[in-house]
Amino acid sequence: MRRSFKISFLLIVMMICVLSGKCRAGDRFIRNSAFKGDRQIIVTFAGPVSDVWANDISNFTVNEKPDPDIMLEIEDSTLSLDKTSLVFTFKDPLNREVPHCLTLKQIIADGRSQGTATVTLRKNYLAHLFSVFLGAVLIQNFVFVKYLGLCVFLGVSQKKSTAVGMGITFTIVIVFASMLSWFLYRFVLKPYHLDFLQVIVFIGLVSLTVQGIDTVLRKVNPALFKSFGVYLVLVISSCIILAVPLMLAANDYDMFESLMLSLGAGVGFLLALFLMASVRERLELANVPTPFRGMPIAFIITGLFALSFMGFSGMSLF
Amino acid sequence: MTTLIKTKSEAASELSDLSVSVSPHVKSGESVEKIMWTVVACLLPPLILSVMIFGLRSLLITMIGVGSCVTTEAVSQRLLRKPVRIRDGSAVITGMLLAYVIPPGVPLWMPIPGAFMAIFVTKILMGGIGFNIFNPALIGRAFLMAGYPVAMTSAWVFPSRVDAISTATPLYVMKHYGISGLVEKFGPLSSIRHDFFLGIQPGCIGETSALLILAGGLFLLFKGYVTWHIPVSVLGSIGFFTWVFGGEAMFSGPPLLAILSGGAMLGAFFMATDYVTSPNNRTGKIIFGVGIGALTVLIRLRGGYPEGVCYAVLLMNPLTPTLDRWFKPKRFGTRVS
Amino acid sequence: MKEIVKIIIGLTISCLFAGVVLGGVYVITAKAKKHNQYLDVQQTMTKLLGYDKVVPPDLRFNHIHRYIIENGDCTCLGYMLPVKREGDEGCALLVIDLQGRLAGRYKIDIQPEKALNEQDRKQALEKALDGEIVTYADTAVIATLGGRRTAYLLAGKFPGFKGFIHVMPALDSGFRILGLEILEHSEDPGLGGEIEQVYFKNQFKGRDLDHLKYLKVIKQPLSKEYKIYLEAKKPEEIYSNADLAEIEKKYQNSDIHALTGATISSRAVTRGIKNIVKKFIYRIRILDRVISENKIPATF
Amino acid sequence: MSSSSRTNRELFINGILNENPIFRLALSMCPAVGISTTVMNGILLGIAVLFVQVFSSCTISLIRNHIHPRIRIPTYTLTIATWVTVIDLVLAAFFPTAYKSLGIFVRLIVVFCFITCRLDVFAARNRLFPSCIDALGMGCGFLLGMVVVGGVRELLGMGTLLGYNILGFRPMFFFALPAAGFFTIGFMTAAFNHMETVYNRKKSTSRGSAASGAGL
Amino acid sequence: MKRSATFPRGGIHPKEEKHLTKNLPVEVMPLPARVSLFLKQHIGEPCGFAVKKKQLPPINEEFLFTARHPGAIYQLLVNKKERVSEGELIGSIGKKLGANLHASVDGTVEGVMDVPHPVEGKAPAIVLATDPEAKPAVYSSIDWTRLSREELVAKITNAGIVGLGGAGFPTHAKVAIKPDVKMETLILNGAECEPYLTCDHRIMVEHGDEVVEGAMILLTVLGIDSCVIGVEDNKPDAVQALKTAISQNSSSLGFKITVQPLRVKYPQGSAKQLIQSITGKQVPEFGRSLDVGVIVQNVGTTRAVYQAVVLGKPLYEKTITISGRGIGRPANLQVKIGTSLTDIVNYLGGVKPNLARVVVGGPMMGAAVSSLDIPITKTTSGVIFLARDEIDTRDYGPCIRCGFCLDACPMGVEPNMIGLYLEAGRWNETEQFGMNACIECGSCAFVCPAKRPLVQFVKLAKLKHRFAQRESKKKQP
Repeated sequence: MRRSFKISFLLIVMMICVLSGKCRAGDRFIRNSAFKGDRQIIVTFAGPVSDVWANDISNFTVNEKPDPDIMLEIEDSTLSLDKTSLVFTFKDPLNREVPHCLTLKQIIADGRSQGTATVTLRKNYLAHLFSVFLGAVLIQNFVFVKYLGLCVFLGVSQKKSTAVGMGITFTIVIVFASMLSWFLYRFVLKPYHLDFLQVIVFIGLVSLTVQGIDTVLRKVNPALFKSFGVYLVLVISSCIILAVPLMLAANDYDMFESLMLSLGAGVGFLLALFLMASVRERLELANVPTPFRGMPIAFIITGLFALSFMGFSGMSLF
Repeated sequence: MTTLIKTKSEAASELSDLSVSVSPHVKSGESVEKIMWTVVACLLPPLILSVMIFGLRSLLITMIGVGSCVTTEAVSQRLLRKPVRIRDGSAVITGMLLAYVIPPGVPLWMPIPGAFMAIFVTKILMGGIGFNIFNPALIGRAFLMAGYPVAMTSAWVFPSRVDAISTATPLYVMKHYGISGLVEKFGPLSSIRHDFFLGIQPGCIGETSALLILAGGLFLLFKGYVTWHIPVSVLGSIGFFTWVFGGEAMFSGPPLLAILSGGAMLGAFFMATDYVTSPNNRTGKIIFGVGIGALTVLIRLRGGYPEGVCYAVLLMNPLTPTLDRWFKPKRFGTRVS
Repeated sequence: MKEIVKIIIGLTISCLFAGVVLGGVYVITAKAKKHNQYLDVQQTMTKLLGYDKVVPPDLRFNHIHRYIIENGDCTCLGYMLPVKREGDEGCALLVIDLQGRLAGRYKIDIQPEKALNEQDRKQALEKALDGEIVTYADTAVIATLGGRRTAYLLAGKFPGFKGFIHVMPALDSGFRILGLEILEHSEDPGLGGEIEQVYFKNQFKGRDLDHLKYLKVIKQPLSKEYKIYLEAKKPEEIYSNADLAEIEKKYQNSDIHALTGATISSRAVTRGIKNIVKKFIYRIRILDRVISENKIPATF
Repeated sequence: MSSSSRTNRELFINGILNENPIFRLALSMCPAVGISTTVMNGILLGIAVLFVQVFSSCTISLIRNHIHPRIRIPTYTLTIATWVTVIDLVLAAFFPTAYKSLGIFVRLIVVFCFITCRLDVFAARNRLFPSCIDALGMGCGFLLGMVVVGGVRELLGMGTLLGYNILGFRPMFFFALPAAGFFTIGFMTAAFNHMETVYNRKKSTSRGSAASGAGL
Repeated sequence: MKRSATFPRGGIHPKEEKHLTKNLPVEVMPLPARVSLFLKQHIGEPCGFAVKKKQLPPINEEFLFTARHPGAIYQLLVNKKERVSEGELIGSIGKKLGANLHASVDGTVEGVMDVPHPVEGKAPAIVLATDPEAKPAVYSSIDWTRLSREELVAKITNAGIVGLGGAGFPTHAKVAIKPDVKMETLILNGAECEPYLTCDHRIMVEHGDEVVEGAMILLTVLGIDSCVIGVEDNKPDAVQALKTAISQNSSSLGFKITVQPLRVKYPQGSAKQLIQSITGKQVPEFGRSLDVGVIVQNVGTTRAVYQAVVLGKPLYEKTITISGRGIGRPANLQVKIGTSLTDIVNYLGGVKPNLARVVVGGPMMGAAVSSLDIPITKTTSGVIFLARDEIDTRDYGPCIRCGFCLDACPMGVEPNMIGLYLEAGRWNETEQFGMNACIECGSCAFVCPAKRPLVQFVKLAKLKHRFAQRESKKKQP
């Protein structure tokens, strides 16, 4: 019972991480700035500000970062009772996907000017990275939602131990391989317009990574090599291993995003393998109709998984 | 195996009709049939209310759901040359639950493909009762959601004007217009709570009335057919997470409304507690329930669908074998005393 | 050792060979690919303007590329547009500050056709400007027919239900929507994917800015006659003129009817179009004023 | 599995029936699930795969005596990757619409295991012509599988075949969704299995009766 | 009111049905015409000793239900036609663990025959024909307190006492504890948790003093002074009787004997559960009760110890319960060991027509028999004649994973998984679910709504395991 509460607590902490995206402030006098609802922005100051200044909306300009020329129309600004937080109400709903620039001209507090401040309201980058990761694990799970890597998925999900071994090996390889590919693409292929060599270079890098890990592991930790070595060869035949670098190249991710996406792809694959293996282990006890034994039932279960993963469709974490 | 257990009668004796079987020779009065039909009985009150507020159509859809599930089970078991087990009532439950989670305004044939998916694909193909990985009724619903999204998301019936077809459930309104929109559409909060508790709200056939589902669920609890762990942890975590994240600011969401609207009640008492697809161990049950609650709130608040109970249960279902394996009953004598 | 050398040589040769083959194929296909893409865009644009088969010879697309120029503290917008020069055509970069005043004017040494290529354009820009951070924002097209403006073609993207939706709305010279094309999207087939349907896209036709501002998405289903009207290629063949006028009048001011089961996608498209058009009109007015004030020999 | 023991016809049929990559080997399922929503998609990818398979097989068969055994797999991968890039470029240049509908899957042909498998098992050990035939058979088997799956799904999901409206309505829109690929392939593989058991049973009973007849 | 102690996890509450016999005093059954005494009525080797190695039939699944021992020949202490008297030694302990066997009547040896056995199908037994003229043997009591520990143990050994609760572990072996083992408590098992059975109940009520005396003998043998008698609280009269006996008796010798009422719950009488109920300690998995310093004895056994030591009377009589709605007259009987069920049934007025099943032992763990030729053994605690409406003969279905068995199991075993794995033919993987920890109490099968024979699954898995181990051992050297 105590264990269950511990795990429940962990779940709660995770939920809090997932659901609480906070914005950062940019100026020393401005403590915090955040979107509030659909058409409001709230700014918190370090001290009380002049209400005359605060109620004059001509002191403030707000624009979406990509459109510096178009100012958003502020309908109203309300100062809170303790004069430390100011709420702007806008005429039209804000597009929270885009970073917003908020300029506060000549902040007047304690009777003197604190200077002009410009704050950028944007989503938390760490939270964004986390959402990339979680997106790759759950929302866009490569196996159940994108239907990639099925051969290896069906091949090694017979036993849980194999599945976990494969998943871990795969995660390691994919992180290394896609980071290598990202570097090569960003700094070699793209500047020199060699995009057409993508496929051949990426698959080469994957083989290289596999070979490298193979060699290093063999030398450094033979025991680990013994348990994971067999899966190394299989890794190459999974579509995901090539799909991730291709996606990274196509979508122009930055380095940390790439890292999170590839890690997410690996963990998502591990999760899929783990779930499938545990389900298949249970199914081995069942009396499945003869023509459906083996591959067909595995397919149908994967289909059912895909059906239930549809619950994540359209989810945006932050 | 069967022949093995029923040993042939031993050498001649004056009492040759003695039945010889294995110990124990006395058994509890429970049987699968009794449990299943009790669940069916517990599921009936919401249906009656549904007929009262949504009209006879909901009864018709439920009957078609039950009929198609039972027929699918019988036909497929006959075709696969397995013993036909339609009498145990599990197909009836699946049919009822399937009908309960679809809107009352859908075309009448709608439960039939759902039943095929639920019974044949999810249950019979996996080896029959006791081996299905996913909750059959919910797979049926997920399938209908995927295949007939328009009907499944727009065929709501408003209780006050039985004939008018509208396209908004409370959860939908809450998701897109916030609580203010809810108040605008359904009246002041206090009366909403009251109405929703009684079941006067647009929704799926059997999931509207928290009161009647609660009554059925409590009866099952009282009979000992389900334990409190899953329902309490599901509803508790839905309420908790909604309270924390569901409002404009942290800790300001409406927990009660979240529990009373949508399929939370039905899911907690009748879907998540399905024997086959939920863990057996208490610890596992609590984790399972909290997981369902967390995923439900996640889908409700951030996901593409207004309601998430169905998918939350389906997503936790495949974890059952793992949870069972991780949280085994503590073996006698393994604790150092 | 000999073995390894042999292996290395073998691999190198095969890699080189593969590289050569690929290089050759690339050279052959690259041109064709570019041409195809160009044709594709042209076709979409002419179609939006209502020219199905016959394209008038004096139809001309003037591309205006917008840049954001950051120079120290001050942020300006740069518009690169085709201008007439003696006997020839070239490009000019107009730098307009946030208050709508012309802040600078550069001559860019590039043909308007060549400027379609992002690489070439960037090189030419870099040559003309120095030291300023220039970020490309978007491209709008002004279609002229015999020197007179007939339409504006805009491009933009916005998040839909699942991924980004790329659209191209067309406005006539009075800023009424001429048509809408969905270029790319990743919505669910059968649900949000239906935004590609003619009857959805055509609902935007004929809206002007004032109307767009207050455009809402409603969940009522489309009425039958309206749907037929929207789906018809040539409504005048189905309805009599009187009916047509009546329908147009009746639905002129109606809101956008959402796709069944895909309200989010419908709403995203409506809102996205609204934003794109609104911003464009704001900017083109400033640009037009600057052009006429400073007598810039633009080609449109 | 040498070429001498089989005629060309058998080789060709083998790839289509006995070792059908989709229904029998269950290899390279990703495209079969992901984009087999229409017959056209199936045909397009099938042709692309056929092309890659045939050309790689021929290439490998030609240079089979020069491949060092230790770099066997890298060489195969390199060959396939080359041909895949070629077809990728060609499709992008000349068939942009097809390229768009196939998406990332064209490039993923590189990691389709059955191609590598065929190169290793067959092309690397046989002369050019049988390798070519074998590759054709395998490629056609894949093409056929994709077309069948695509056909079922298009007919059930959209009511059309190759874009022509056949049924006039959508019987089960579900089949147009990617997830339905799993069920379609699952059921079709089961049907394949069932037919095989029935066929084998028939064959054995007929043989048995023939034998007993001879015995009498 | 404070609730009586019990073990914390698992357990069930079957219908007790003890009211049929619980108020009937023990009656002595008249001598039967013949008795059959099995050579093996206990754990260990059969009496006498085998001259030829036992040849077991090859393992098959039916072994469990119809196993027998063809070809096993035993050398005996008595010969055919020989005359024996009541209480005479007729079978001796072999070299290994075993117990003596005594003639239960005066009469002549008819020979060694294969007699139907409740569990093993048929087993060799010495058959005695009763001499109708015989007078009952007379014993006189002695003062045991003057005897040394060794003498006491020798008396117990000679009397052939085994655990009468059901397991049949020879008592002399149980009490012969090595000096390095730390002992704390003797627990007397008066729980009698099986439904229907009331023989221990009657013993405690009628012979509480003998039980207490026997406990003191055992305490002397063990060299400790604390003893707890665990009695389920549905037997208040037994508790009272024992308390009275204690207050009259033990004060002089300085032993601390207490009676501990226990909550009614099956399987309260299982040694491990009883120890936990009384001391709160858990016997380690695969460990013995000695590991927690406890020894458990049945109250019937304790009384037999008293009789053996004080009266010098060997174990050849037994108090059993004949109950159920299928017998003419339920009763608590004192019978000679070896009496066949037929004689008992005849004495008690025959069976009723609605008789459906005859169970030797309690209804939870006992074995159903198909014939009434079966004799009473030392370990038989009762025979239940179940009528048709008392049993459940429905066929079993697939597991629906309700988890009832997990909640009922007192040992933390997973019977559902063992059953599933066994059905899938994967018995060799069942150890992870606690197959070896199972005490076969039948709680799981009692609650199973699908009527699955879970105990049998476990037994089968154990058996297959044992034989697989034997096979592998054979191969290894």
